[in-house]
Amino acid sequence: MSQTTTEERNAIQASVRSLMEDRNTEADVRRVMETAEGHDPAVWQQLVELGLTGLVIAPEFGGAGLGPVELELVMEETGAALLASPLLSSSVLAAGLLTAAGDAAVNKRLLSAIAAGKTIATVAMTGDAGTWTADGVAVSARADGDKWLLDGRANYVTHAQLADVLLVLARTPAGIRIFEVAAKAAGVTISPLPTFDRTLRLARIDFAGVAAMPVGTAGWPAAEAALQLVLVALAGEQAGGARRMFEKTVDYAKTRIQFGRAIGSFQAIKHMAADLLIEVESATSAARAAATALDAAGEGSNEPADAAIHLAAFACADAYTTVTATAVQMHGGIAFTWEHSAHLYLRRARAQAQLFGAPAYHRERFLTALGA
Amino acid sequence: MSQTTTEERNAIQASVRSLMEDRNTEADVRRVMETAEGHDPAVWQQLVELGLTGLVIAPEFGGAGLGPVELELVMEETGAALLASPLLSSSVLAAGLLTAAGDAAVNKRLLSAIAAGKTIATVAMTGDAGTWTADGVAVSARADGDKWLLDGRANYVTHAQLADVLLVLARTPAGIRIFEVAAKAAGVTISPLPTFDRTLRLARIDFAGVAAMPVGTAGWPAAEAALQLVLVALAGEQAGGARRMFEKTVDYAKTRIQFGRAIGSFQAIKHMAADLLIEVESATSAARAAATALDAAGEGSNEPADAAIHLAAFACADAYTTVTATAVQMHGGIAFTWEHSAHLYLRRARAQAQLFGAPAYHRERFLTALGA
Amino acid sequence: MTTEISDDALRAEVRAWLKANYRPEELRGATLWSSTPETRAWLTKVLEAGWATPRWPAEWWGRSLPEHQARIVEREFAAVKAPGAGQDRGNLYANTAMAYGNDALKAHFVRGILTGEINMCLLYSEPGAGSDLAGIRTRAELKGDNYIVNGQKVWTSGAMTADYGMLIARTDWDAPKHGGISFFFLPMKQPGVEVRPLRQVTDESHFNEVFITDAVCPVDNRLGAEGAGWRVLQTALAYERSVMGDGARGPRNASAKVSLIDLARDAGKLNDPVLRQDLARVIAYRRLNDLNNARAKADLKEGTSSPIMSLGKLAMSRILHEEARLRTSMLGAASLLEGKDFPVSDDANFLSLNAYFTSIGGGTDQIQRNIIGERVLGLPKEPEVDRDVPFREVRAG
Amino acid sequence: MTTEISDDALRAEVRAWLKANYRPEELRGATLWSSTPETRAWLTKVLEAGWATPRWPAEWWGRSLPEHQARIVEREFAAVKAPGAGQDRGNLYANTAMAYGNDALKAHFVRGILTGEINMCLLYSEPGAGSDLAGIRTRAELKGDNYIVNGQKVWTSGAMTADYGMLIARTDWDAPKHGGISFFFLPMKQPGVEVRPLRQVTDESHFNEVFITDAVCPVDNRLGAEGAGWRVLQTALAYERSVMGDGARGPRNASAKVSLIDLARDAGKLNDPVLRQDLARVIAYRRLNDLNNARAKADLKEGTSSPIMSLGKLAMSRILHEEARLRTSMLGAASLLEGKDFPVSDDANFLSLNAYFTSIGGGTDQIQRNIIGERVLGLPKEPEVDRDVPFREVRAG
Repeated sequence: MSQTTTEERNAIQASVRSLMEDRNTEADVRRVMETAEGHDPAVWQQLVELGLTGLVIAPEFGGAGLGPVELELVMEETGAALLASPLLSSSVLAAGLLTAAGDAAVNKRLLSAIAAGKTIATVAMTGDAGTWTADGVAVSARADGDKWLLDGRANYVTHAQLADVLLVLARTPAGIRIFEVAAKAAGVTISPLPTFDRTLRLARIDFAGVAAMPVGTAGWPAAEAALQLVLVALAGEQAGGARRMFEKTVDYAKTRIQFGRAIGSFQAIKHMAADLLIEVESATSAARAAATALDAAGEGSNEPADAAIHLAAFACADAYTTVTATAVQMHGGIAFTWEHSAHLYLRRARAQAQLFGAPAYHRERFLTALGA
Repeated sequence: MSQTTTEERNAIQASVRSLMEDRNTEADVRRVMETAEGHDPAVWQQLVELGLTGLVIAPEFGGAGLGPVELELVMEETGAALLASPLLSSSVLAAGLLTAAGDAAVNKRLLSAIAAGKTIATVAMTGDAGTWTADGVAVSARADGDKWLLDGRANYVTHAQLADVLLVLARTPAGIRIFEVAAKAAGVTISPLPTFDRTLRLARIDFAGVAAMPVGTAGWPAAEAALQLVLVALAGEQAGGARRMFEKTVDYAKTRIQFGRAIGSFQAIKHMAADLLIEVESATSAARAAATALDAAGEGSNEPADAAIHLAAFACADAYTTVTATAVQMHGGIAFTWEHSAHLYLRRARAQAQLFGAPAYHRERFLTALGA
Repeated sequence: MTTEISDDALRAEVRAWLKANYRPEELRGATLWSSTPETRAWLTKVLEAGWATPRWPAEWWGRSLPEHQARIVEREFAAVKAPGAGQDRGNLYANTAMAYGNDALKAHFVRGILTGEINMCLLYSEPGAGSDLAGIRTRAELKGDNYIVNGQKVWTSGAMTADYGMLIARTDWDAPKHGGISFFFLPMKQPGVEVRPLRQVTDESHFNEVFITDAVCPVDNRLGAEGAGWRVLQTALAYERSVMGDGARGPRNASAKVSLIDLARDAGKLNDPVLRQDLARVIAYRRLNDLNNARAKADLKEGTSSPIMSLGKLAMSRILHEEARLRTSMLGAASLLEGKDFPVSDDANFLSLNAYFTSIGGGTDQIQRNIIGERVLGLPKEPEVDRDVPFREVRAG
Repeated sequence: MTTEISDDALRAEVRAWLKANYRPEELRGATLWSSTPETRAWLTKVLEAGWATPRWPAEWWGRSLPEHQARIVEREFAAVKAPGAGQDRGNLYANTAMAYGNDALKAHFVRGILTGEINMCLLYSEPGAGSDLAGIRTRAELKGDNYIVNGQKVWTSGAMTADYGMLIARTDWDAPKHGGISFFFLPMKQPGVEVRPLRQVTDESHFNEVFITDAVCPVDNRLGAEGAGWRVLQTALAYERSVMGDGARGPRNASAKVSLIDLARDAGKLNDPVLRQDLARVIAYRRLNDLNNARAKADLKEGTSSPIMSLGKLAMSRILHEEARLRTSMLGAASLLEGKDFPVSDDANFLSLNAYFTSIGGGTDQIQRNIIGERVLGLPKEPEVDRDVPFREVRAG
């Protein structure tokens, strides 16, 4: 169970919110999203100083040793502020995978560097199928003496173009295993992909006989554990983003006058807002419940966290998409311009609804977790 | 192609509407639906006199020799007025099956009697599966010398408890064939079923070594032809019912005052009405297009009617269900009473959305018809 | 006059008292709307022991307990399913009488209400005043010491057995709509009050219409000042919301207790991928609402006010309609049937209609969205054409 | 001055004329918003032959043909894809000028508009007047023989190349909102008119903002009386609706021409039963709308008025949003990408944003539902708080 008090959690969340308000305004987001790096190294440094890059990394590796409950709250704030950053890729997904794989030597080196923000890592999981399932792994590893060589393709790899280290899921004759590869290793071709959500960075990675180092012995189960953590974080981002866009829309409905009265006084707008509030509150509840469930499962609870996590995954994705799509409609023409923030949220909602599995996939997993 | 002029079709439709207004008011419907027979023999006689019992039966058998286009228009009126009657079972489904089977001797005897309204026939097609597909047929026929004997069960048979003659789809070693059985034949047990839509009559029929007479040699293909005809008729019923309930709702919204103004002046109600108008018009267009397509196919058009018919089947079913369900909400408390007509339409919409295949089934068939 | 007692001692006392006095088998046969001699005897015993109104002072049969101790009493009763405790929080009628009745009214009614001697019902809605409750047209005219009441009420539960009805009626037709309403305890057992059962869309009768013709109501039975009835009503409605669930009944048959997943399995559809997507979506609606409610409760505990509570009724409306739709779609042709021989179909059909109890009753979904938009989100109200107009000039229909 | 001619003779004459004169290869390069010397030469030829305005009399370059014969001319031009015929029905600007311009304005503008010498644009919407077009605050003040115009317009196509803009501006701030508006042909090529491209949500620029500062508009360029501009506008909007499609652009890439079924097949999802249900539903939306339109046309032919025409824009909005959603769902992770290397994804994403062009532009879906409810179904209007108030007292924001 989370060891922090409500007050401590509120303080963490407040410090992130304050950083976002200072250093990650909408103007900052628009500036950063047009850069090749797609993130602001100065803000990255601030994240390091706040301890966010090591939030869920164990103290022995220089992290804060906190868990999914605190992580989810942090992500609500980064999501609300549209933070463009490799935080999710490196400090959640990669850190989660390494923690689950439990290779002490690797962790001592890599997790420490990730926690310190000195190394950016990401995970290459799926191939062209884009499914984030064991089936989707399209890199293979073959033993060559005491070395391992990787061949094949990983696709939709988040922030690979920024990464120093790639953690690659690859098929071996004995099943899927995890490998560490330097991003600059010979035989690695990283092709940045143009993304509809310009706050996101994706790349395709082709491996041609790349020498790689195995990480621990846990394979796909460690990936599943990392996915659980990243889905909780993503749900927090989605819940936070949905809430922020919703608040902006309600504010607009209070101040925009047409026909001599605020448009929020018209039932058409008012009723859409009421329905969206259910979506926003449900997303927040689902994301937090998933975090709590994962936290409890980590402490040996008998309740598996799967149902809560996959529920949050599709409920938050659908809520974020619905809220942002409806918000554009509620704004009218102004939101059809590039200068308005609505489309930034809508683009992000659409992207986050596909990352790490689409809603239909999570609905299936949710049912399976319920025994159906 | 239909040989009638627009004026003639309007006249047919007007005569049915006038009969409904005179003899099938809501009070009549409520009275008739509580009777065991579930229809009014006096109104049946009127249908006979108008030529409706033989509408799509060839003139050589005493029918009017008209086609799906005229049939659909007639059914719009019976649907609007919630007519409880074996018309669909006997004069559309059974007549359609006999016409498709093309057994001259049987048709001379049976189609003439159906056209004259002296015999009520129905078709036993599906078993407990309730699918109205070849797979669903659960009666089997075995040859016993020069006789055929039927065993098994038919379910969801419309108006079987009223029928004089049962046309039964049954499996033989050579495939599905059609058999004629007198409703009172030895070994036939007809169990009336309690229906949620009280204007409908359904029964289960158990066959225990029932002597039966084969009808023609066409088996399931004739059933498909009869289903095409009955789906067009049903689409007309649904479109007509949806339109009538919609009109009642709009009228109510104009006259019901709350907060000092007609409720139809509130956007909540007005916008629901606008959306429902699309449903109503789409249902009418779909039903009529299906009728036209079936008519053209009957005249040897190369365009198969399948896509148009299955489109109408699911579009009209969904429109009728949506319109009636929303109409209850738009009325508020008054429609939560038994005395209000809304639930009669809602019950009928729900029933007709299941008869002869549910919307999901028709969506599949629609795609298949489009080559997908 | 507060008697200090420790939580543990109180708990022990209640437990011992229940053990000594509570015989559940004696209380069978009572309903929500009418009592039996045995229940009346029990409720009297609870009252006299101080458990019916533990927060109230001794003169009102109470013990002046603080809130958290009153909850202890309620929890002990709830643990053995014994009725009658904590009515100072849960009894709508007694609380309304205490809050707004004059001394004569309180003396006359409160004890009887608490002990089940007096059965009550609600006379609020009218055929012409549903969503717009302030548009009521039942008329009460003061003639000497009595009001003479004429009008029609609808959607009244328990009117058949009620001795008195909490009535809103118009006493001033020149005041704007909210300002001309008064609140009464109308005697139901009199010739001018005729109760007729209302047949619901589900073919059941849980409600009545009440026709009121020159019925007599003593002036002492008015709660609050003449013309101040709207405020009394708001208090009464708030009590009602704070203690009642949404009131929608579950299915009529045993399939009520079967989960949607098991229903899908029974229908042979659990491997149908189309159905599975729908199933997950619908199960999620209810789970998300449960999570919202749990979060709202936790928020309240920490002293943060929660807007989530206001969403429950609207969310429940969607849950009930969607669950009914899913049940229907699982059943396919079987949903054509009803009646006790087809309990799963019967439930699906019943639920599909009964969902309107929640989406219409107690404020339609549309009214709920207005309330959420205005009270929770702070969106401005619509222009109200009838708000400041003398009521006799307001359009009706 | 009607010259009688048989339908067949007319058809033959048009066909022969086109054969003798039409060289499509000469007309490449022109756009909807600006003409080339070749297109101007062609349009002049069409005008002088009487085909541009076949319904109008000879003094306006026409032949006084009855409607059905004018349609014959249009159909013959359409058959060979030749532009310029039947502008007496289809040219918004020329028709508006003819209907409301004074003789000077007509003489000055109509021929140039018909021949492409004069390019036009629309100056209607403002940042503060979107759904509520009558709420415009661009100001036109008469000083001598000119109006001096100040304000800002938005969502203007073709403003970069336009010579004149059809402008609505407020000339009377004491009249109620609809009564103080006048209608002008504003000269665009002057220092007081600044055009800035507007970057759309799709990252394209098909529209402009127009900033108007002390721009000069001759009094002769006013159409209709001062303060009667709302009526002129209604006529202009009716012309626009009668001839224009919904204007939403298709996808940017070749996948535009691929059917949804083929896209599903390409995505390897055509056997996915969940996707198939969705696919059938979405294909149906478009088919049903086509069937509705066909029925509406047939109704019109038989002289029955059809309410269905009014539904098209709202229906199209759902079609476009749903098709975009379905494309996205077929693509899965591939929908994360955009750009010309990923044309199918690019289209799905583009369409998902561009669908708002239809659901917001030219009256939001919400405004459309009001119009359908009020004009087609006859439901009463809402109370309009600003209708009869002097405009200077109307709230803005």
